Amino acid sequence: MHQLKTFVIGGVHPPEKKLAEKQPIVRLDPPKTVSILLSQHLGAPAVPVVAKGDKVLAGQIIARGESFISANIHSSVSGTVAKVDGVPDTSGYRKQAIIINVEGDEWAEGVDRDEAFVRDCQMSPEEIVSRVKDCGVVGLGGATFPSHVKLKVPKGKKAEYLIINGVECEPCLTADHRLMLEKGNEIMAGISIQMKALGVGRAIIGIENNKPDAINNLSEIAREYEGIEVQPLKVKYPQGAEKQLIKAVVGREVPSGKLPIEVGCVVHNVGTAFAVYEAVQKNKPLVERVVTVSGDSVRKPSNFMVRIGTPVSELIEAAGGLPEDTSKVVNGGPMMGKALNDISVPVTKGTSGILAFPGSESRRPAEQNCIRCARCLTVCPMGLEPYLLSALAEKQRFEDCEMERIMDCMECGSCLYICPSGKPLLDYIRVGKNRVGIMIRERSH
Amino acid sequence: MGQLQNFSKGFIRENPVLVLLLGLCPALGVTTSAFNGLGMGLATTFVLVSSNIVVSLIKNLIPAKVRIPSFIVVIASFVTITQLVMEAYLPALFDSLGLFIPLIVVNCLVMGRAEAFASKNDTFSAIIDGLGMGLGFAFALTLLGGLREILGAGEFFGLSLFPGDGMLVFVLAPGAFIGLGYLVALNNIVKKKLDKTA
Amino acid sequence: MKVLTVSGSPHFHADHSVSRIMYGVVFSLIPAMLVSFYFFGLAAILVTLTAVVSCMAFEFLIQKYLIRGPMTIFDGSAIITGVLLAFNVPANLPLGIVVIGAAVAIGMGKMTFGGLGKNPFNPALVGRVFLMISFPVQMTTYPEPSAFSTRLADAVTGPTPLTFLKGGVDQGEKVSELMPQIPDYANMMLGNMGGSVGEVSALAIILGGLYMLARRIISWHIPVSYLGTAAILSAIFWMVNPEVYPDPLFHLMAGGLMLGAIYMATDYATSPMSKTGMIIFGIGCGLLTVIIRLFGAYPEGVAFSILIMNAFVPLINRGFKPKRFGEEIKNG
Amino acid sequence: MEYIIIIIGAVFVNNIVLAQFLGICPYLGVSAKVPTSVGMSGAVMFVMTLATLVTFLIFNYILVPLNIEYLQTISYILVVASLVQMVEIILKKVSPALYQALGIFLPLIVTNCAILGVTILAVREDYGFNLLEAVVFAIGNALGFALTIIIFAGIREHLDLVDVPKGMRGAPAALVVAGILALAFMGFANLV
Amino acid sequence: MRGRKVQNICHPGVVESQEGNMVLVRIESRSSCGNCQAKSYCGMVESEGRIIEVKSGRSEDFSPGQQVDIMLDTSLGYRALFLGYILPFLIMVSGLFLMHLISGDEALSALTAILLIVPYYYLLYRNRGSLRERFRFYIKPGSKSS
Amino acid sequence: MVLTLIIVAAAASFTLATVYNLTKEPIERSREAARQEAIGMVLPAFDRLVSKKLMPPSGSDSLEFNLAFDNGNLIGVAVSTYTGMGYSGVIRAMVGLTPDGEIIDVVHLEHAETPGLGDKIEKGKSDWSDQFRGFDPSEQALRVRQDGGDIDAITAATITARAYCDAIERAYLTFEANKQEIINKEEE
Amino acid sequence: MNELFNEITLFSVVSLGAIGGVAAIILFMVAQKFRVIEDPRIDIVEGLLPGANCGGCGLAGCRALAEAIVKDESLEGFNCPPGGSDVMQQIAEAMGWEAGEQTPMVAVLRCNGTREFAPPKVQYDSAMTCTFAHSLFSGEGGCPFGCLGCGDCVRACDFDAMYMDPESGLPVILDEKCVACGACVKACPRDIIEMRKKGKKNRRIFVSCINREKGGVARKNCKVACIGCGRCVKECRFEAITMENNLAYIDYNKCTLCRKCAPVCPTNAIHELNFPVRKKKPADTDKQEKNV
Ligand SMILES: Cc1cc2nc3c(=O)[nH]c(=O)nc-3n(C[C@H](O)[C@H](O)[C@H](O)COP(=O)(O)O)c2cc1C
Ligand SMILES: Cc1cc2nc3c(=O)[nH]c(=O)nc-3n(C[C@H](O)[C@H](O)[C@H](O)COP(=O)(O)O)c2cc1C
Ligand SMILES: Cc1cc2nc3c(=O)[nH]c(=O)nc-3n(C[C@H](O)[C@H](O)[C@H](O)COP(=O)(O)O)c2cc1C
Ligand SMILES: Cc1cc2nc3c(=O)[nH]c(=O)nc-3n(C[C@H](O)[C@H](O)[C@H](O)CO)c2cc1C
Ligand code: SF4
Ligand code: SF4
Ligand code: SF4
Ligand code: SF4
Ligand code: FES
Repeated sequence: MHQLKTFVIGGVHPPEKKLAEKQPIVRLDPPKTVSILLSQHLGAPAVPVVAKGDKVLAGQIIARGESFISANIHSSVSGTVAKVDGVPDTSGYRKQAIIINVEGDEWAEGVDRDEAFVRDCQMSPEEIVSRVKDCGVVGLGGATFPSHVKLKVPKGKKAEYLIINGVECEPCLTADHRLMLEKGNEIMAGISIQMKALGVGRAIIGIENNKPDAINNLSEIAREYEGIEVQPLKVKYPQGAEKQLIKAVVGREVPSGKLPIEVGCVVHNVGTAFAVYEAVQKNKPLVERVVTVSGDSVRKPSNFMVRIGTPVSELIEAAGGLPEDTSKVVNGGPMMGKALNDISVPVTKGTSGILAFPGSESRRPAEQNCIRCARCLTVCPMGLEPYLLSALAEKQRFEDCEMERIMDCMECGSCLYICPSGKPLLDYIRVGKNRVGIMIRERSH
Repeated sequence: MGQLQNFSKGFIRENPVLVLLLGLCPALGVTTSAFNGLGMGLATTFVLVSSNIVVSLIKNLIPAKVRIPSFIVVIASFVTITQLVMEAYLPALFDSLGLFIPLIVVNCLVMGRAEAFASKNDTFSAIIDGLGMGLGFAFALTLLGGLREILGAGEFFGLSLFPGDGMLVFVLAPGAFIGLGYLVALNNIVKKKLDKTA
Repeated sequence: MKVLTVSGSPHFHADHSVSRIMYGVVFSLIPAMLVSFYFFGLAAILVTLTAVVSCMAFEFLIQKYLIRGPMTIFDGSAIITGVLLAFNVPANLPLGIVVIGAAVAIGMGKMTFGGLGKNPFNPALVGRVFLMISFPVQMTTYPEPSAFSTRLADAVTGPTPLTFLKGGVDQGEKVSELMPQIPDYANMMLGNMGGSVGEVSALAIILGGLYMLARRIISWHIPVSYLGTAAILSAIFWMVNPEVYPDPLFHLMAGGLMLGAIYMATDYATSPMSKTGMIIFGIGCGLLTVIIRLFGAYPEGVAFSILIMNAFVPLINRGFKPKRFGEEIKNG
Repeated sequence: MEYIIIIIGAVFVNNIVLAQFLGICPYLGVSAKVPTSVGMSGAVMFVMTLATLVTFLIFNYILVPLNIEYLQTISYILVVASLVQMVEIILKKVSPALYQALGIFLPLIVTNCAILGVTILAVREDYGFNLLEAVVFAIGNALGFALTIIIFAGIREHLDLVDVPKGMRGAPAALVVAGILALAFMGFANLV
Repeated sequence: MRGRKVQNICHPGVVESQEGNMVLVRIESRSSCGNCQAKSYCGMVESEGRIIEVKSGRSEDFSPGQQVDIMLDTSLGYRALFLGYILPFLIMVSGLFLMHLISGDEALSALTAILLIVPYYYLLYRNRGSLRERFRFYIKPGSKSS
Repeated sequence: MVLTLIIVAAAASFTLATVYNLTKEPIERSREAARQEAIGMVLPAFDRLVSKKLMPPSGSDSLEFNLAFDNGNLIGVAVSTYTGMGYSGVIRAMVGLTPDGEIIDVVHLEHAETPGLGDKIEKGKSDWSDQFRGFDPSEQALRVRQDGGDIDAITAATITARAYCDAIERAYLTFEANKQEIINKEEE
Repeated sequence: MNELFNEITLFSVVSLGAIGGVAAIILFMVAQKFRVIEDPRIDIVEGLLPGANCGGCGLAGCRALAEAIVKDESLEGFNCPPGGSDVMQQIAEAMGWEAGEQTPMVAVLRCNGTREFAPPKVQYDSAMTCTFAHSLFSGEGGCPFGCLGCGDCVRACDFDAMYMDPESGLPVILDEKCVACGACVKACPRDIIEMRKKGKKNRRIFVSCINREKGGVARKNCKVACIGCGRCVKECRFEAITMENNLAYIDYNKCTLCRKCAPVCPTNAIHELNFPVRKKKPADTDKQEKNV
């Protein structure tokens, strides 16, 4: 049999647990209040342009991304601004947010809420980019990097491929999967818009082989588009990671510390493509997104279309609430997501899933000595030596960490997943990355 | 620091072998038996004391710049004297210590005491210092030699302790390293205990 | 809802654990163990039992009174050390010496450095080589194998094929004359030859090795490169002069080569981490084994070569890193 | 062939550190970094060869003819000590940059114990070495020294990372490692 | 931005003085027997360390007495090793064997071998300028850990 | 400065020379005593000793033959012999032979064999070497049993045993080869 | 006579004299080039220092401090925390200088978020290092300023002056062992530990909280948080207390240890250490005693 494409170095295969795979996306009503964080994207926080007491409409801009890497933020609901204040974010630290009391569901002018599919786009590449920017579109694949930045190819570089990330390699998550089934046309149109903005002739959609229906659906639609093709991929985590995906799809390796554009690629998530479609064709800012609510502790695993700023607890309620023995709630996938210490935190642009697990699944295995079994180094998709990095970081030997390329680690968690001794490898690697990052910054100024 | 302390510190707290890790080559090389260890220790003590005496006597006559080479010459002379006298009167010991007698000359301990202590102190203190350090050295060597002899040959100073051969490895090279390794560890513990009570 | 747990990602963990791996190794050792019990009888059982129990006991005592660390004796690694130590000594070795070996293996080879995974040298081999050099007489007196043997220490002793051949060749006798006097290859494969407790049956060891490969406890790199190098090098010598140097098949099956390549060179703690490193390590072991067997004072060189290569492991780990992503830009 | 046997003998069978117990101080003390130990090895190689050449001349052309072999120790130590220094001075004069780079690279230059030991051994009667053999002997010993300290630097880097129990940390662990290494090297017994 | 890929050797030192863009740093030769009274006299290595001249664009950031780390590319360290010790060693040994082959006289070949390093050092001397250019050091404020 | 060092060196060497001259005698004497003792151990009482060097049929160095006379009769020869076949280093031994070539006794002079194994050739360490007493190499084979000879090897130290036999055999063969000359000596 | 002094003597003297001469010239050159100008006083000073090489003085080890002291010819600005003023006094005597008066310092923990006062709401289950926990979340008790209890500070202390109290989940500093090296201060990712003046009879008063959130918010997570009410500021007659970002801070240079402020704190956030027990107990002193 023909071997399916995948990336070469490392990788693991955690249990897939795609419990919500068959659940269509359900649109949730706006909650009573929303807390919209000012920093939902990579880069500088946005600056509020509304104040307490202001009336806002859904889709109205409420904070502006002013620096180069930042993004606009729009109200996801209509109502009154209750206050601009710190609310705990996913890690429990207070971050500035705009809190809005919901009143009705009125939308700002200019937003086209018609569901009708509009395929062709007349805008020039520059117009596309500025529309994407105005609408506050950020990458929905997890990193929430402002999309307009990625749609502008830097001077002196040339993009050859737009790679669309439909891999959804994280266990449990099904948001992208459902989107590909239900919004295939819109995604395709979004892709061709992105291609136009980037000036590339080819786009490849990478989808793992465990989503045959999505592969079929998109392949079907792709026939109507020139230059867009679907590439089925072997199931392997972390195929969705940008560099691994590029390696899997076009066989190129992004050099250490470089961006994908170095090898002529730009990677966007399918959700981003959909968001770009909505922004460009419907003038609809990024105010809602698909969130999977799943995990062994969730009574009704579901996929919801929710307004940004909705408290996570509401999603969980909508999915049937949590049983008594739930002892971990994760924002994101089980491999990269963040464990919540409070379920009242709001959904952000980057929330792809909310997972809940019972006690038996949420504890880490007891820590023992590293037995040097080399499993971590075998599975590291970046070809690093996690056992070494972690030990160096624990010993605070950060210069050595840097030499061992700790900054190449993308925190995929494969190493910690596989380690038989339960070493908190990634925890220490993160400490190391943090410190090395500071060192590098200090050096460069 | 009293003279007594000067004298006794070499045994545990500042033992040249077990703590300062000086002169390890002879410590490992000749300690196949307690007797050899003691012999080497005493030979070194002799050199140490005599060179300490001479150094403290001539310290004012020697210009600073050729101090080190002069000390070397003094030490080397005493080493050679030891060599000659031993060959004449203790030929068996001379044979078993072999190369390590001339190597006393590079034992950092000897040079170190000459330079750091004898060249700054009066003759009497220098003698005490040399004796203390030298006997500490001899103590460690005898200890290690004894350990290796007992484990390796079942004997102590040639007296058979139990029938049979013992663990051969301890009379061979690996046994030297291993024995010294655990002795140093043990001494660390003893030292800590002493420090605590002090 | 109970108290939530907060931890860093990932939140899934693979189904591995140290003790599962270790007991997997112990399980894979069973065929070799049965063969040894069959040929060396009660004596083999006693030696194995003594080694395992004393290894665990020493680990317990040292953890408890010297290091004051957590209890680790049930993680299975001390059991492996015990079994492999027993497998590396003659079945009629006095049990007192077995206990000394266990003390050295665990005390010096492992716990000195802090226990599981920290030791630079293979503990069982440290124990074996220590005994080999301390008690050369006892360690080189091997009982003759005999089916369902129930004899204890006073079994008939005889040389192993390796000592026999080496002794003969040293006297200027020809390999072709000596060969008929040792067990044929089928018997060597099954384990019907003189030797240490667990090393005799190549077949049983290969069986265990295949099991470990299937369960992904070990990878093929070290055993294959080790055995391959040993075979190739001995074949070269054999082709140069078959009357002085025995053929490669003999080398593969005689002595502890199989046991060493599959169980002892693969010990995680003391072998390289990267695949290339493992291959280099295997090649080094193979070269040294053959050189020591053919030219050294000892008829058997497996233990020495693995220990020597153990010493190189940190350097190999330093020099042969895994291939890094994005290292060479291959665009196409 | 003769030379190869001398080298194999010196490197593996009678390793200078593991079997002859010379140069233990630098073995234990030289920094736990592999590059540094490589540097140390290079310096020892040069100085040991040079010292052997010079002392061989002194022994065979001064001490032996004059029947004053007993001055071996004292003359050797003077020669060795001043040679080591001279190399330094010359290097400093000749290329300060090189000298500085080496200063950073090597924490200490050469310990005399090993050098003196080898120069004395090289003229030992029962070896009966001629000049070339003596030099090869010195080189072999330098290689043996290099092998052990580089291996050991590697192990030391490993031990630094794994938290050896407190009592064994440092010298005790280093000595036990040397012991096991010496055990392993016994496998080379009688190789030549 | 990117991390250094080269490996560095680090050595602590103390700033001696600073003139123009040149910082003079004194480094200690830390001998093996760190706690020995003989300290640097042992092994007869000079004790007070050496002065290293470091060119630095930010030399004014360093003041005398300050603890700094001097760094050098490991590969440069190896090159220094080669030029300083290995190459003269090779010259010496090959000279020895060649001369012995030609003359067969021990004393003569030994003397030749020793004397052969004189022209080698002369060559080094002639090239000291370019060597100075090649061996560059970096300097940074000292850390406790190294 | 230079002068100081020269003076120091000269003073040192002067002292050393004196000590050397003082100890030269005792050293000689102790060496000689050791030799005499060894000879005494392998020969019966004698009143005159004549030394001569003879080349062995194989081997690089000559052997020292000490012909012992009692009342003018050759009563035995003590041969200082060596072998390079030892486990480590050269082994030297003193072999006492009767004028007929029978071994009176053997004592080791110098060896570097492993303590506990090869050092069993030393008389004090084991009685292994006693089996050479009265051994007649013309009738028995001076080889260890493993090699088809009549000497029991030392357990686990066959190499040393083999080497010791080699050394003794060297003495014996040299003696045989020069027997005539040695007997002649008697007549002188 | 001839026995003792013969041609051997002559040869010896001449040849060794020659070798010695050559060596002398070389070594003389060495001495010239690499003159040792090391001040012998450095050794003396180093000998007096405790030799812990802890870096508490801010320099790279004891030798470095000794060099710096000798170089400056004064003790001004130098401080050896482990040795304390005793050592400085000794050095001063040895050098014949005046010893600068040193204020003895000690580390204090400015958090009282024990399990009792700031009950854990979630459970932490990752690497036991505060640095990581700090980057992961606000803490088990929810206070984003409070102690995380993984003991980075304890591990940093070379003097066994700290231990983790399993009961409270907070580190405890042993005054008598702490040498004020500051290692713990550097280790704590939340800057909870402060170096304060040891105080007369070891007495200290400080606000044991660094939460800068608004009172209500802070109080929600921890019963003994400083809520920034400002009562202590008003109470203090020596202007030793300042209020910034909802957090009171007592300046130990101005504080006279009058003990007026502690009783007025509604949350008992102000700690008094090593004072005699108050006669008339204010509301809940039992909590304070726990902290001593
Ligand atoms: C370990 C890892 C796994 C990832 N997995 C996915 C994934 O399954 N799907 C996805 O769309 N993005 C995934 N990403 C994010 C991608 O690397 C990349 O940021 C994204 O596809 C870029 O598109 P965006 O900017 O539109 O989000 C992953 C990243 C990492 C580091
Ligand atoms: C500082 C920075 C600058 C970036 N610049 C660009 C860019 O110019 N063009 C681009 O296509 N992506 C750019 N990216 C986006 C990354 O390529 C990547 O898509 C993003 O970090 C999310 O990927 P991930 O989810 O795999 O982590 C940049 C990212 C960072 C952190
Ligand atoms: C450390 C060590 C030292 C040894 N020393 C000697 C020795 O001095 N003499 C010797 O004959 N064999 C010695 N042997 C044993 C030889 O290696 C070899 O095993 C033995 O001589 C073979 O003889 P066998 O036929 O009696 O077993 C030594 C072995 C070891 C491990
Ligand atoms: C594949 C494998 C092989 C092992 N081989 C050995 C061995 O040869 N000797 C031994 O003492 N322990 C062995 N162990 C057990 C354990 O790893 C060993 O005790 C460690 O060296 C202790 O740190 C082995 C374990 C595994 C998983
Ligand atoms: S996977 Fe775990 S046990 Fe294995 S080498 Fe990596 S850290 Fe060590
Ligand atoms: S988390 Fe980092 S180190 Fe671990 S496997 Fe992923 S990339 Fe490698
Ligand atoms: S408690 Fe802090 S300041 Fe005090 S000794 Fe320990 S680390 Fe240093
Ligand atoms: S005081 Fe700081 S370092 Fe210490 S345990 Fe608390 S948070 Fe951690
Ligand atoms: S190196 Fe041999 S005694 Fe120090």
